[in-house]
Amino acid sequence: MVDTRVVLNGVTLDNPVIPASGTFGYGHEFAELYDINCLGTFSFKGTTLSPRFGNPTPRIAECTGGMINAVGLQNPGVAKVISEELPRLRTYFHKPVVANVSGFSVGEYAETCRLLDACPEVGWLEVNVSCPNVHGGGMGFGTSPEMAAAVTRAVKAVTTKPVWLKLTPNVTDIVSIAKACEDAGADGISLINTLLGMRIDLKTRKPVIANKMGGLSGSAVKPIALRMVYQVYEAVKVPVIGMGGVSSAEDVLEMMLAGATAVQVGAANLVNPFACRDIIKKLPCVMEKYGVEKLTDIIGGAHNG
Amino acid sequence: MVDTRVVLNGVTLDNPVIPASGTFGYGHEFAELYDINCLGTFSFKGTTLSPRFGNPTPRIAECTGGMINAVGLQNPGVAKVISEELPRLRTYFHKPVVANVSGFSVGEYAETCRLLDACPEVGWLEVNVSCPNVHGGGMGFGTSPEMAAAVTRAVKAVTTKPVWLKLTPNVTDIVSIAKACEDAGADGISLINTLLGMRIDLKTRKPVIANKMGGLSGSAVKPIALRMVYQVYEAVKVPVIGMGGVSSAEDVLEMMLAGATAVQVGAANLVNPFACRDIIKKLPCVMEKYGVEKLTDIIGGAHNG
Amino acid sequence: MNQGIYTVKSNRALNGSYYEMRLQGDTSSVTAPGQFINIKLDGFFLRRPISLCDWDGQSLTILYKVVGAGTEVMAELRPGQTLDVLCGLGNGFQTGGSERMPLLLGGGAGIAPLYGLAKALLRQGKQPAAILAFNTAAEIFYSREFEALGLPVRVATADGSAGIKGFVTDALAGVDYDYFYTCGPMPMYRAIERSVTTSGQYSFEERMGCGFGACMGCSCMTKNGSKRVCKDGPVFLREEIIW
Amino acid sequence: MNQGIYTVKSNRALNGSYYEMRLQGDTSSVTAPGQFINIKLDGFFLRRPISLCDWDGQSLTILYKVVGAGTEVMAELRPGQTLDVLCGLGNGFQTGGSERMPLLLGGGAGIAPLYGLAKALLRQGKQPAAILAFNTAAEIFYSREFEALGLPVRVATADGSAGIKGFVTDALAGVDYDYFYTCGPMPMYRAIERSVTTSGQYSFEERMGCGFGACMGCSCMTKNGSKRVCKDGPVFLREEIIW
Ligand SMILES: Cc1cc2nc3c(=O)[nH]c(=O)nc-3n(C[C@H](O)[C@H](O)[C@H](O)COP(=O)(O)OP(=O)(O)OC[C@H]3O[C@@H](n4cnc5c(N)ncnc54)[C@H](O)[C@@H]3O)c2cc1C
Ligand SMILES: Cc1cc2nc3c(=O)[nH]c(=O)nc-3n(C[C@H](O)[C@H](O)[C@H](O)COP(=O)(O)OP(=O)(O)OC[C@H]3O[C@@H](n4cnc5c(N)ncnc54)[C@H](O)[C@@H]3O)c2cc1C
Ligand SMILES: Cc1cc2nc3c(=O)[nH]c(=O)nc-3n(C[C@H](O)[C@H](O)[C@H](O)COP(=O)(O)O)c2cc1C
Ligand SMILES: Cc1cc2nc3c(=O)[nH]c(=O)nc-3n(C[C@H](O)[C@H](O)[C@H](O)COP(=O)(O)O)c2cc1C
Ligand code: FES
Ligand code: FES
Repeated sequence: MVDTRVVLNGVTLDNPVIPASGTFGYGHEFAELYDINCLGTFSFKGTTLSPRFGNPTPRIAECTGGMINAVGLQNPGVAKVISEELPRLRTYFHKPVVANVSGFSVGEYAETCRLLDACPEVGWLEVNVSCPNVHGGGMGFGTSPEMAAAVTRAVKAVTTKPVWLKLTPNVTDIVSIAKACEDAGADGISLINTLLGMRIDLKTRKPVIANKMGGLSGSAVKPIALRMVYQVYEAVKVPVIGMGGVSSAEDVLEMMLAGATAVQVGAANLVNPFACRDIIKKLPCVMEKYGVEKLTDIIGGAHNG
Repeated sequence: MVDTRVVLNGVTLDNPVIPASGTFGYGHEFAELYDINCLGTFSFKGTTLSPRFGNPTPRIAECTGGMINAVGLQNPGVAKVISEELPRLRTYFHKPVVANVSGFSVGEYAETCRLLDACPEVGWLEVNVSCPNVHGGGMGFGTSPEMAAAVTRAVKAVTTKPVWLKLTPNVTDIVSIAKACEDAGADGISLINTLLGMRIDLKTRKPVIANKMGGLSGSAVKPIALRMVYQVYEAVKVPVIGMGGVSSAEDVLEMMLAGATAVQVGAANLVNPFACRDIIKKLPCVMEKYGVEKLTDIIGGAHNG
Repeated sequence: MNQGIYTVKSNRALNGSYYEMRLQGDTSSVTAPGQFINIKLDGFFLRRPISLCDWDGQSLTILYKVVGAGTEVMAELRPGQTLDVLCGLGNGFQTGGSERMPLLLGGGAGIAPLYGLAKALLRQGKQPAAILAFNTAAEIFYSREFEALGLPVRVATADGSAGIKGFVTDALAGVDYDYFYTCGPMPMYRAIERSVTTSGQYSFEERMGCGFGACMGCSCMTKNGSKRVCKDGPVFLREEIIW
Repeated sequence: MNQGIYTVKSNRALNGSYYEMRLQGDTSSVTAPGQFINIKLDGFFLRRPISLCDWDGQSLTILYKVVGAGTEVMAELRPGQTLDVLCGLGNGFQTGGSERMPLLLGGGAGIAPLYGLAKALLRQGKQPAAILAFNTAAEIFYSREFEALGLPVRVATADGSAGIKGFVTDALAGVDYDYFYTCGPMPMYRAIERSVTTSGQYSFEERMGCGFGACMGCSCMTKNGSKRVCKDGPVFLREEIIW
């Protein structure tokens, strides 16, 4: 029997597979399809202090091997997440969940995290300083080490839960930003968020996305994600939560060899609602194929020699 | 009859289709397959002052919708290009060619360009400040507006031919770099070069590429390329030469709607050696389908309204 | 909703660039006309959402128009080929109301879900009528299938080459109805909104990420707050829509 | 080199995870054994390079081992399916020399091009012999086909389960040869380089971008400067190789 468990900030997960924020809602739609307690955990939809409708539609465009989204952090706001989503979540998910948080000022990030800190359902805070879909918003914080560190410090001051900083790949130097977050107290680094991209409709001659641009994700971005996970793994000591184009058990191993302690699955959930369950089912067999007994053995394995 | 002509720095091209540097050698291999005079022009393999063998192999890795290369600017050096490649080129290609140049110091860029300035075969200089595959090399120049401008100025000082700066997408702010090049005298902006990426072999648990990382290109990167062409088109007045994932006549139109005056085709040539010829053949029919009479009419068309 | 591998039973060109495909597979998750399926096609990342036109215990029918690369691939499919399908998506038309003479207004591909709806309404003993709108005579499809159900059918063409000249709303004159159901393009909806006087239901389209409510890609704002076209729709009541 | 659409005539499992596929299509660009074809497979960006095992006027044979996702897809192909192929790539084995008794040393998938080579050498009136190396008896393939050509064939298995126990070089004893040709894995080449005394030719593998000389993805350094495995190779003379 292979061992699929991994440890994130002292908490043991049954397996490293974590649906990524924004592709799993608050779990409800998937809990109707399968028992989502098979997951390592999951990261819920990016939550902000106030409710947000998000961007105008169309918000979605298809690409080769991926998709663009410009949802723009639609969410009911942290108060309703705490009063409605989390109590409902408790009825079908019995593991600590990852609370994904966005904000438009350092104070907002901190306040949202402070409120979620009080929730026993929340095991980790994943602070998204990288959403490309909101103006003057999240991505600004993720493109400079100073701002990313400022957000980290503010959040760390209001919570005792482990805090991951989720970074944008749309930067020249991901390593310096990851290090700044670690130095400011981050307990983990999640990467990557989406790459800023666009599509144009030849019939209308206009951008497909109402907001013009949006975030590219899916298999197409996996090589970029692997590279950044690899680079950041060498630079920080805290765990790296890797994501970007993962859609198979093989991809999970590849991400872990690059340096990920756990692996998130985003767009693949949208195309195949059973993607995470399927990956978890196949993981032991793929581990055996590649001679992996304990999954923790291979974290960062591609850096040896 | 539709009109496929475009004008680049005063020179009229029969069509906007230009094989991208590094995927077309010096034209020879393709000239054996078809009459390459059907091309708008082509950009020859990145040439440096001294000959280079490039990186160790494996240099190539496959990705979803694309590939990684870490060739590392293998080329015979500018002297041999001038003494052997260009005279041979003259026998099968009768249009001005784009000379793609790389370097490891500002002086080297300038010297290589100065030598190529004397060649009547060369219509444009495309200065690559963006190769991700050489240490301390090209990409450093392309990640800061100041360095990119310095290279631009040095090259402009030694040539009367139009100079395009070819930029890397691995940056936080492509617009500021493009603008710095324009301000320094660039006559065009080529983008994008490849995105830094990697793959890991599950059997060996090592990076597939000997150099660990390499440049991702192919359809997978098209949305990122379109976004950068769109952004840069709004910021500069000189023509934008768009590339990244183009493999069809439809892609050419999409790139031009984003703002490209001409369009380069890279990795697609490697998978289908007739890719550019096929695109050029289909272009009139696709133009008719989307109601385009003159191709120049749609340059930047997605910015209207 | 269920996911399954469905087998193409038939796939034939109708008029215009419309096609009819029959798929064999699990239909147990279908609860109402107006629901849709989401089809995975080789070589494309996102699925393609297509309305259920008709279904029985083990097969379903869709009508689709070739408009792009994905529907082009669909048109090439041959009997015996298989497709990965999410079936029974969305809330369809609500048909349990007290109306007696519902009017079905369909335009182009929007005609598809009205066929299953007509059957459901007839089963409920109601007296539906249908107005089917096309651009031109050469595009007309499925009007005979609607007639064969035994309901009055009017055809309108924008260019007047068959039936009544004009839009679906130009064919309203003299039709008695106490409710309406519609599926078609936005300009048609705006015309309907100006012309009809009863309550009714509209079916909406939006670019979708998932099609089952997970991604918020398809949100629209209604009088009852934000709704997902894929999960809370695609059918919405006239009363809740913000135009 | 030519590009064409080739039709699968047969595709059968041999021993181990080896398969033999016959393709019908243009072979006019093939000039020598040891050349290869480059196969486009649906769902993969890069083509898959596979050696020509044999060919005639309108068809060709390849032998391939399932080692990854692409070759897995190849193993599923059925007669009648078509493939986009670049044919006649690379410089193959040079066979015009004065040697009389060339020895063919093949390991695993490397056996494939030696079959066409053996035929060519026999046609030239030479007396080739072959040593075919496998991991184990259950993997042995094509030894009968080589024998049927009428040349002496020795089999070696690493585990000794059939033929001579050991590597290809362990089967050299008592074989008379005045030249060698080899295709197989790198460790085998290193053993050969230590054991053989004559001139000869090695066929190399490298990850390829294009396969026809355009991308410099497959370069290797030789005593005659940098060469492209795909275009200047895959076969190189012993004399020019830098180990
Ligand atoms: C709930 C619903 C039901 C539908 N029912 C039908 C039907 O019964 N018959 C029919 O012919 N069409 C129907 N459509 C429209 C159909 O989904 C599109 O025509 C189809 O997706 C186009 O795919 P393509 O690859 O050919 O076009 P492309 O333009 O190449 O597609 C590119 C992307 O845009 C999306 N897209 C393009 N047009 C639409 C559209 N109108 N709505 C949503 N997404 C779109 C595609 O799904 C794909 O992701 C329905 C749409 C929705 C949302
Ligand atoms: C000139 C030449 C001739 C060859 N002839 C044969 C033959 O006759 N029979 C045979 O079984 N194999 C042969 N090979 C090896 C064959 O190309 C690989 O086994 C095959 O590409 C693996 O594809 P995959 O998708 O199954 O593996 P994956 O590992 O999933 O492939 C991933 C990528 O790596 C490349 N790759 C993987 N292994 C190799 C390799 N050994 N050499 C080059 N590229 C590789 C693939 O082409 C693909 O781009 C030859 C290789 C070369 C270069
Ligand atoms: C529709 C959609 C919505 C997303 N919303 C969020 C979000 O709210 N917060 C966040 O941190 N990331 C969000 N992301 C990014 C993903 O969590 C993930 O980082 C990214 O998609 C890369 O993974 P993938 O390639 O597996 O999709 C979203 C992605 C998608 C596709
Ligand atoms: C094998 C290979 C070699 C390349 N070499 C060069 C080079 O020498 N100089 C350069 O400016 N760009 C080089 N590039 C980048 C391409 O010119 C192009 O910018 C990039 O590949 C994006 O286009 P594509 O997606 O169409 O491939 C190379 C790309 C590939 C795939
Ligand atoms: S398409 Fe994902 S929520 Fe509707
Ligand atoms: S693979 Fe492109 S030059 Fe050899």
